[in-house]
Amino acid sequence: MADEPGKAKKYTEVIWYGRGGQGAITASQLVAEAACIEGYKGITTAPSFGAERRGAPVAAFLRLSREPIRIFSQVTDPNIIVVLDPTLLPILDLRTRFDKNCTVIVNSTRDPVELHLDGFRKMGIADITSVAVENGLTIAGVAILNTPILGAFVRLTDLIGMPSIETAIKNKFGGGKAERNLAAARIIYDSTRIYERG
Amino acid sequence: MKKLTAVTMPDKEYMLPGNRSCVGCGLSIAYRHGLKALGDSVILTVPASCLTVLQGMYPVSSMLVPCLNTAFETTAASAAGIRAGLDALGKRDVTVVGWAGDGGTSDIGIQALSGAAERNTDFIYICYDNEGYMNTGTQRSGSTPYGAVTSTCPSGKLEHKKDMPMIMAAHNIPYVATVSPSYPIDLYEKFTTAKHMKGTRYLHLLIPCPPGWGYDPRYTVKIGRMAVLCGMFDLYEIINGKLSFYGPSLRIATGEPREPVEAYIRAQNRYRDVSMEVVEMLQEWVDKKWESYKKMGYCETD
Amino acid sequence: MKEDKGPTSGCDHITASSTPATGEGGRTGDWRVLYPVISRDGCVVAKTGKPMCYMCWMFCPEGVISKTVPPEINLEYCKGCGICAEECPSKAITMVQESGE
Amino acid sequence: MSIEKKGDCMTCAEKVLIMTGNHAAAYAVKLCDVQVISAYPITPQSPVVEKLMEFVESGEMKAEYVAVESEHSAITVCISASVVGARVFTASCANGLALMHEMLHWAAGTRLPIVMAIPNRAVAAPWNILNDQQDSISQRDTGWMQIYCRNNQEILDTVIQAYRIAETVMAPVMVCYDGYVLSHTLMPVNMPDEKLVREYLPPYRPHTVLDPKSPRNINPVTLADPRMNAEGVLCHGYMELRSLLQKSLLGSVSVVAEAGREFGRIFGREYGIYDSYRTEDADLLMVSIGSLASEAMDTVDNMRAAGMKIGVMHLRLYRPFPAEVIAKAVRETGCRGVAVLEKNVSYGYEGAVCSDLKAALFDHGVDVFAHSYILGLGGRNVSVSDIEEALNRSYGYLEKKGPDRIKGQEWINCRV
Repeated sequence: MADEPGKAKKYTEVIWYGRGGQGAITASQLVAEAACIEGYKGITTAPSFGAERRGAPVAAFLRLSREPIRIFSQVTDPNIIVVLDPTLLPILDLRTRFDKNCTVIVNSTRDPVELHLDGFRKMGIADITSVAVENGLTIAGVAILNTPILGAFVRLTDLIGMPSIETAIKNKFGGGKAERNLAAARIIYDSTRIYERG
Repeated sequence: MKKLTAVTMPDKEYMLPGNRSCVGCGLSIAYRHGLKALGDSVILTVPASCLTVLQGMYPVSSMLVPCLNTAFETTAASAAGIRAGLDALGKRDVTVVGWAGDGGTSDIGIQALSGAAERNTDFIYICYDNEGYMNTGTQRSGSTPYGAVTSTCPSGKLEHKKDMPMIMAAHNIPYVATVSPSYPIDLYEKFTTAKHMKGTRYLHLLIPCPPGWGYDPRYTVKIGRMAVLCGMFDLYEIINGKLSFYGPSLRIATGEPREPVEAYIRAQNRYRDVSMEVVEMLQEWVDKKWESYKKMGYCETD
Repeated sequence: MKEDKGPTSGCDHITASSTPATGEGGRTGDWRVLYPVISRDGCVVAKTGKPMCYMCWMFCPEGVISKTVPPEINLEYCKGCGICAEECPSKAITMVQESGE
Repeated sequence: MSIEKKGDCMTCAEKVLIMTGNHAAAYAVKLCDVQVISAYPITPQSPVVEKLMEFVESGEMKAEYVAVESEHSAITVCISASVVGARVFTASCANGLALMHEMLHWAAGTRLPIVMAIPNRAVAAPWNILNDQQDSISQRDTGWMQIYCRNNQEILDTVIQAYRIAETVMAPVMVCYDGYVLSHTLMPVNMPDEKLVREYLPPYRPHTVLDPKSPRNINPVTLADPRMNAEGVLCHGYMELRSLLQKSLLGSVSVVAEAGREFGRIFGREYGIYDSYRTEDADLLMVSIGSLASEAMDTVDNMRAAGMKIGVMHLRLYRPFPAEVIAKAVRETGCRGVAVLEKNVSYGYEGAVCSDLKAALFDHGVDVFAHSYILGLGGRNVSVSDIEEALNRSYGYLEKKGPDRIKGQEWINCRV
């Protein structure tokens, strides 16, 4: 688990960042579905509250626990941060806002130093956009990143197994669409580069 | 079809005597015959109005039809709810009727009415227009005509009345008709036509009101006739967008001269102090209205 | 001493719901200042023996005039508006001052 | 009941689905075989009615859906459809609920068992679309019952119970849950079996029906004093009819308790008038309505770990106010003080729940202090530590005596 000694957190907390339409909220919900399949008793996920606009930065929050979750406040101190769109990184300023013990997952072709994200305990980087495009996951020319990024999430966090994620994806998308999403998620699972602090 | 006359109109009274309507009430005449035409399988909904008073206080009702009293601005919404409830319970044969005054229709109730008409809700809406808030002491409404004195325009109203039937016609509903209690046969027939149609049907009744308009109650029917003959109020129906005039209004449309409005105005105390200028303004309003009927092609004879 | 406030209401309604009856507003004939008198001889229907008029029945706001030959007026509820007299095509109805007693 | 019991149903195999609070409300409405739905969209309520529209259009639900032009019309449609004899549903919040205000009185005064879902939202001005409970609290005097929920399972279960309660008491019920906080948060929800719901909730039988076969004039002008009908029976005046509403509401606390108990028997999740968490031996009680009471459980765990004896009481039923039940429950904990945390203010005084609770404690001779804390207005984030701050402030008053225990209401995490 992502919890560090001395940081007595009851729940695993995740923030998903993306732009409206990229699928940050859906990605969080798919993990929630998968967690339900795996019998987690505590699962909550919500978008950042308020009006959402296409293109604008959005956030989704996820809490997971083997015990029921009783709080619904927005996550401010996450264990895991997922960034679907690398162009958000300068705005998000993760290094100054969040604890270095976080696990960070970024859609990018670069490495942590180039992204100015060195220093986080654990990082996973994958070229989600290319894989999404290669697998035909686009709507109106925009790459849909919500399913491929789950491959990286599973690989990095060890919270959910790939089979439950696959079931969640199949439940959400039917037929060939599900297959393309599954294929992309599997490719990312295998191709995610993992960086850990020494 | 056998021609309808007083003799062939149904005898059964749905409005019971000994009710609280004013002496010489024009609404009572329209209500009596309207209910006859609507028949037995009907549910009414009525907002705050003279009709609330006519229908009587708990626990006694002065009519043989069921009615739900509702808030001032809600007649059309209330009718929509009755319709939805009946449909959900499979009682599609019951006719739903909202019956409201001109304030309840053209002022506070226009939002709900416009919404229901846009949805083409299956009900009949009846606006009885006595040209002001007559139940509460004669205040002005959007339907009060130019020059008329009310308790909230003591020097006479400075705006012309709102053309509610045409506003409803602009909603493209299947049926819009204007009715006067001075022409009960026409009234009965239009109610009957409306009853046999589906969708939103709108009937606009000009109702002479002895206390509100200021005339001897015995003249209610006469005043109503004068309004039609001078062209202040016109009898027509619009079925699926096609307008046709009735009786005296048809004669005017086909070339008979209108009576001057002055006699109609001078017969009512609400216009007591109006100058000739106001009379001319009203005459001009009537003339222009008829000009526009012509331009719209309503006066063509075929 | 306890003031007598009258009897307790005895119905089982939880919603105000009225049932129909004539005379909801009381004996509205009491509102009348003038009362209508129909002249048997002057009435079109009585004169001709044909059921062809009934203008008084049609225009009565109260529904208190019968569709009979000749028409009869229920004076218990007639409010005395005089519309029947005004609309009678043969002027067979006259409005007469109530005695005041 | 407590949240930990979730999914422990002994009598039925329930499917667990991940859903928002809004969808939980919509699924409950479907399970209750509601016949007429009328609503007007407002954030954050819209997903409730969007989901219902989906059910109706797909034929999953046999209901008339009236897409009206305002909230005022939405509640009016529900009122008249209910008088005809249909089971009805609406949902609204914030300014939409305020627009309904007039008709809320009509609904209660006509004694109609309407159920309305309210994802609580702040009322303008200034504009704010986020959560607090000012909207439903502002409607507390309309004759509607109000039940508050702590999570999505409670929303689903409470809507089902609400119909049973409403149709027994013959009064309308608001099912209130925090907007966004619950309305837009997905969590696991056990889906009750529809056959069992039908067993729990018999078909609606109206007491007074609009029907051409028996013409009645409903809600006519009613005099102050009783009046005779045509058969010579003395019928109620306005005051008698209003008194009957009040009597029914006051007597409905046991109906709510019975509905919650019976729900537990059939579905394995029992509900009461209030919920308590670690209240035994508590010196201080945190009292609240809605999701705050859930979050406070985590706060209290932390504070208990630090040696502070604090418990949580969630007032599930707010109207009618279960004064006797609550006063007794507070007395039985043996606590010395109560901190009422709420997302509403009776402007010019204090939190509304606090005032009501104080009156109950006073009437029943429970000699503890009650402090009012306002927090989370207009969606201001409420963290476990915000709740802790309020509780710490009141904890400091436990040793004080007499008038020293009294203090004015305070706003938490408010920077003026």
